[in-house]
Amino acid sequence: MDFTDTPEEAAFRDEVRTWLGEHLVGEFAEIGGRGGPADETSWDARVEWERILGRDRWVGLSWPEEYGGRAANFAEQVIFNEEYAKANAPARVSFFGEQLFAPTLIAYGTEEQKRRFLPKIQSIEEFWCQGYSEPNAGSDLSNIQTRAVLDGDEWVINGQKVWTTLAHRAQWCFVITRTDPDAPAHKGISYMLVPMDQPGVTVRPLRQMTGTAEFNEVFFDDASTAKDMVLGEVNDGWKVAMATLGFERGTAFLSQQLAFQGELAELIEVAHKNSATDEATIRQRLAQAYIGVQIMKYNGMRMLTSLKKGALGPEASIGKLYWSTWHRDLGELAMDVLGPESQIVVGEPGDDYALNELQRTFMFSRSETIYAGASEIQRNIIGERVLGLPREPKIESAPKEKT
Amino acid sequence: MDFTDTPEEAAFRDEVRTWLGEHLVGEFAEIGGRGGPADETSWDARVEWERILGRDRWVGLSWPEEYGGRAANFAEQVIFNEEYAKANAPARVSFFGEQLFAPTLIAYGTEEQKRRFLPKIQSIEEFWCQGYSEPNAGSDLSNIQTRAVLDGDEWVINGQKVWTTLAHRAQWCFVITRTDPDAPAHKGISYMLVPMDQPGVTVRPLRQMTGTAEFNEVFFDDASTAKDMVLGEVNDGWKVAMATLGFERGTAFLSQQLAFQGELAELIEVAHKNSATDEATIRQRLAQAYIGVQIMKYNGMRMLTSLKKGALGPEASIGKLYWSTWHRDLGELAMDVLGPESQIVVGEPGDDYALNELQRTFMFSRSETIYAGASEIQRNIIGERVLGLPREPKIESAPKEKT
Amino acid sequence: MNFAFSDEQEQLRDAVRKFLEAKSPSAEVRRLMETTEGYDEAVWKQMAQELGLQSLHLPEAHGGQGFTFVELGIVLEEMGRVLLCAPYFSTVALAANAIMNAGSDEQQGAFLPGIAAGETIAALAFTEPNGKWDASGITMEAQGNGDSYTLDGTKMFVIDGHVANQIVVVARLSGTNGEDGISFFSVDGDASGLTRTPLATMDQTRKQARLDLSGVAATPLGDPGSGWAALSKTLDQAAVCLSNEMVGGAQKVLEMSVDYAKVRVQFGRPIGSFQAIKHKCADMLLEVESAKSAAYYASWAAAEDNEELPVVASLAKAYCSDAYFHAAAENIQIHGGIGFTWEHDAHLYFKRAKSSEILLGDATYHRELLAQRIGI
Amino acid sequence: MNFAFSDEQEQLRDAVRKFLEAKSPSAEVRRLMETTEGYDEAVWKQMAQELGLQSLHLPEAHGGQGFTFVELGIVLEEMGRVLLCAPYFSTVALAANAIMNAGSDEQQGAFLPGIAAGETIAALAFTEPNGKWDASGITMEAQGNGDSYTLDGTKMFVIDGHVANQIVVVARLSGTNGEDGISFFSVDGDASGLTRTPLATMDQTRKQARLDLSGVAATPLGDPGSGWAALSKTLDQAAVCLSNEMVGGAQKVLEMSVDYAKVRVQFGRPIGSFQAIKHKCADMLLEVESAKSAAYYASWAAAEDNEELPVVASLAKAYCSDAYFHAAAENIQIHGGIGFTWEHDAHLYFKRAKSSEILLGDATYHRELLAQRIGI
Repeated sequence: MDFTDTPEEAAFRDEVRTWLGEHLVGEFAEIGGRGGPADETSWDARVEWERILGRDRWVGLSWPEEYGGRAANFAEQVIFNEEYAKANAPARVSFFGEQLFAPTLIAYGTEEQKRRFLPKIQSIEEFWCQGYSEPNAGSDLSNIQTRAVLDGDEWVINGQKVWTTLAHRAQWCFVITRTDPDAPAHKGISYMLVPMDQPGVTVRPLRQMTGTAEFNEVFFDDASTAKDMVLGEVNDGWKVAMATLGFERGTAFLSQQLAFQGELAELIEVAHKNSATDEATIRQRLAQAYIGVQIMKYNGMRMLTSLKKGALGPEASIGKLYWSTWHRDLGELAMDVLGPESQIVVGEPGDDYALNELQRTFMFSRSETIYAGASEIQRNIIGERVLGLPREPKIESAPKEKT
Repeated sequence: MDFTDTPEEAAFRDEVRTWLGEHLVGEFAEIGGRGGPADETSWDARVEWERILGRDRWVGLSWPEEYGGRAANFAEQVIFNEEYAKANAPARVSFFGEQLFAPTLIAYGTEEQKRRFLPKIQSIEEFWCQGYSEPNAGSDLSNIQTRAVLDGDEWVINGQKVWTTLAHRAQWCFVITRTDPDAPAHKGISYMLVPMDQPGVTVRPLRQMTGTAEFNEVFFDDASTAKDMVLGEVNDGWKVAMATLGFERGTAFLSQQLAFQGELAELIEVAHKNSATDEATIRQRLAQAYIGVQIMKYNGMRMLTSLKKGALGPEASIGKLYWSTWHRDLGELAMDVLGPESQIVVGEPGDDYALNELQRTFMFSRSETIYAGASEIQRNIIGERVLGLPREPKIESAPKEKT
Repeated sequence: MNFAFSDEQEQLRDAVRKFLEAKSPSAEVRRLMETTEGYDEAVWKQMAQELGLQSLHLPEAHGGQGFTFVELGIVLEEMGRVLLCAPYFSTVALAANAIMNAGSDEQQGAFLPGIAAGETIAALAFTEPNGKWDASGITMEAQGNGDSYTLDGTKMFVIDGHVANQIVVVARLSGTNGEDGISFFSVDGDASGLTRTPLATMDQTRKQARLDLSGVAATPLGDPGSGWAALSKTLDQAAVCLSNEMVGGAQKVLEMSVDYAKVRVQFGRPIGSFQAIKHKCADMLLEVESAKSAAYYASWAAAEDNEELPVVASLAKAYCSDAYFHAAAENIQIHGGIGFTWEHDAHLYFKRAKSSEILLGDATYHRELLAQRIGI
Repeated sequence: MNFAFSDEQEQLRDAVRKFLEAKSPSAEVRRLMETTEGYDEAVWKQMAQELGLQSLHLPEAHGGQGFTFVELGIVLEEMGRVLLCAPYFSTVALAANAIMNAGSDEQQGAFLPGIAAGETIAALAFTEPNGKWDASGITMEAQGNGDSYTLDGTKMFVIDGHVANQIVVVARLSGTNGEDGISFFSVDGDASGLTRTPLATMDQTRKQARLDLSGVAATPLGDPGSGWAALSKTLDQAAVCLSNEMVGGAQKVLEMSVDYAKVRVQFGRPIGSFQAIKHKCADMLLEVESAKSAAYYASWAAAEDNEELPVVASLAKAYCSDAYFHAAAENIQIHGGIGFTWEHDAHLYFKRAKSSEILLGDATYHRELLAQRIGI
């Protein structure tokens, strides 16, 4: 048990810090570190910045060196994220490509696929989006109905996806499609790479309760992709899809923890300013939030250490359940700290609905306990796959109505 | 909407108050009002007192006049309970007979059965206990295995019951038995009246975490009862058993609410004395407890009003879930009000484990969210039978292991 | 003892529900919430002329119908159910009550008939930028004497303050503090020196404004300096009214959740057959029913104007705030993805629940107030 | 960065678990908890002589093994897992740390070897009938000077105070208050003027005593009057130790719940297949794992004796208190009827969880302390 840097780690930290000191200047230094994967503030400047990151191989940090990565271990990834956050560097734009798709590609892709896609992800030339959920496949993801049929050398795709973050920015989408409608739910699914810039693909923004449209609907109407654009085996895409979810649930919360620390620090400052810190009940809740965000870090470090030793599986669900609940509670606390002021939003009446950061947290965190596996699903996974509790018995005669 | 007495109600209240003023004197006035249905403190004096109550027809208040009752409506029952509580009159001893069994008997019994049993309940000559739960039939009550087989003019009963309150005091037990083992779970059950004073019945106290034995195990080894000692039809006892549970869930909390008010008032006094009321978080929780106990009253009054108009069904589950949760929270709050003092119990080390009233609430309330239908079962009932949500799908091939 | 609405009261509820279903469907709420005014003039008039809603609990001597807070509660519950966009709460539940509590009979005669007829929109301006709900939050000082005072300063978070013709302003006599010196004044909506700034609100269905007063002429309502009792009572009555309004919204989101849980199929089963969802709904029902019990009882206490009012007002406000917010939040969770889209109404209730929770002081504030009122 | 126990530490855990499974099964816990002394002399000696548990983190110069709070945390976690009845927490986690923090090297040399050898049972007497955990709770005044002081007054809730040979008493110099004047003294267990009254405790597995001192001769430990820093550090270290002990119990009740949920059949299914039970277990796991993270990290901070210690001590104590109590309470609920019987062990953990929650200040107390320590 040791939370100090080894000499190698200290050297790496120095390298990161030095690089950031040299490059995070001018307009890049002014963008600031806020914004999650779905945030489009200062998009163009952030893209420009991330291309510089990519050029110097800070994008794809953990990838094998043969694909342009640095083969960074978890400790190094943590160090990079820490220093990146401390430097208040711009929020990353390539989350879905670098953090979700690339690890899946490295694990399941052919050599050809890796050579085709990884460099463009690193150079921030191609953005990716995730085509998973459908109107009737939310928590029950295996119920997807989007069909792909092989027609000569091409897959022809028809169906609808929802909650597709940044689909309007993406050149590619990793889509799960049903390629064998007669097989059992999990058995006929393929993991397909589909270009977005084609007539058969329509992206429609989906406005949230925040007033902004972080997500999209994506319609596939005879869209197509080449025959070899399947990751893993045809009809065996479920496990590939689950691997991506593992990356989503597993690593995403690490950089999030740093962002959350920052959010809490800002809230404490607000509470000092408006004297909410005079109230014992607010003090209790601020302390509880601090405990929560620190434990998020400790949990993350324990998980990373265990990863070094072997594998991380469904335990990732603990992290997702934890951070989404914590962030939701923080949003509620923020409103109570602000009091009546919390109810006044940005701008004039008649303007577009615009929230300040704390209000945005209050609202947007409502989606966080739902997307990427709702809290109820995470509890099922923890119960069944971590604790080994029995699954619900199979249903022999399920009700068939759909809406 | 009117919470003041009508002239008739005011007259009834006067009558109750006058009677209590005249009779609640001497040793009876000294016993005090504490204790739930399972409490045996000052048992003999309480029995003596309740015989006087019975003599003057305050036991069986709601029964039809032809069976010695006063045919009191709900408002009158509430008034009686209020005045009884205000007078700090002794805790009642005949809960299971008067409150649970008698209403069921009146609803389902034959004229002969009513004439046989009601007078002895009113005169406090016969006590009753409830033979429902079994080791493998807790939440899943219909899984009972206690068998009753007709042998000539007698039922012969074999099996084991648990959580049988005051079984050692009772002359009779209303027992649910399986009389048709081949029928589906709910279809082969009979509601049987069994004398306790026979060689085939063994009562063994079941010690609780409180150190006291409020409940018992009851073993039936070739115990017997007469053929006509079945309430309702043979094999049709499930609905009779459910009716009793309805009475348990429905009316029990009314007198409880008054007791709870008293408990909270005492706790507030304790908190004043030890200055816990200086702490904002304790103040919040005391206020929340006050809100809770008042709403328990308002909910009860709304329920009673709707009963006047028609029937009360599964809504009773709301009351059970509410009061058991409230009381559990009160117990936890009481410990936090007392602080380190809460951890010191009555007497010397080496004595029997003995708790003061607040400690007893803290502990015993843990059983209250379990007995008479655990909170999880109450939520099922509310969800399915009040809100009309779909039941879990039928299991075609259930796991068969038992432990 | 009878804890039920009378047949006449149920008929009132039916009539109001029918009217609001016709006049305030979701599309209309969404249209009005995007406007700065935040209400429909024609509907406002119809409410007064066809249903007599604005005059319901006002005294018959001043153009009212002489009903009680129980009937007012029913109307507010129905309005909360459909998120009606209208200056009803501000005019009837805040300003009219303030006038009745603080004003002389003559003053009531001057102001109430306009409200009763639906001609006056009124607001109560008492909170300030400090955001406090108690006497200490009132720092605006009144200068003057007799019938002639002037007011300077800022009132904030004034519900419908931007559209009110008549504004009841709470200020204090200079040199006073705490509950001493609290005074009510009437100010015209278009008074000289009054700048009204509509605010962009998180809950777009309830509008707020900032009022900057600079030497504004103000007429005293009642006796300047001795207004605390009237203000305290007004706030208690408003808390009762708001509790009933919240109950309407809470019941509605419960219904939305249950309806959706019955038809939404995942894993081959309606999601309401899973205990995770079923038990959420059960807990919501328990809380919504309990909130109703508290709000209705509080209406009765307000109608009786008995000594229980301060306690049950805080009790109801605290409980209903928590219950509504919890139900509105669970409603989003139960709906999953569509629950947090702009198109679905779940967020409108969620935002109304939060704004109502904060309005007049949140649950923590009212629990502390309750503790004081029951002698803890 | 490495957040795992070393192989040697895991071996220590295995050895301690094996020992405790043999020496402290449920039947033995139940036997000892009914005694007034509350421990088994032979096992106490074996702990010292065979496993060296009492000497683990004491300095090598004074008979210790020079290990750290990380190893001590492992031992306490295992003890918490089986509810070991022994004066280990009082002797090692409270008194020995107090002596190391407050005493001179010479004084440490006088007292620690006896503890290390398992010959001394020691207690820390600092709380009084007022039940406070901070400096203001210490009202007992010490009279004297040099090496000769006398103590008068009452110490309360003293863990194992009735069986300790040596008692470290915290008092204050007369005329001081707050953090000034805090002083440590050593008092013999059989000192003249000392009356020790064992108390009947709700949690029978952890004994407490009342100590009445009347002109008791007391030897200063360290410099009288300047003991606050040492006391504060001792309490932080004890909070870390207790957090680890609580984690052991919390993990055990989680295992009990999960095991039972797998085999208990109701409605034709194991109850763990129902979401109501499954989700409870999932939440328990999340909290127990988080409690471990907090407790282990706190052990490391204590081992490093770094500036993080005060913050993480309060953090761990607050979180672990809540997590253990919640898990122990859910364990009863999941077990249903048998869960609240005396025969089942669930109540022993429930009571230990509550007594541990309150010991050294409850979660509310530590959250406030944490707020102060992080500058809120």
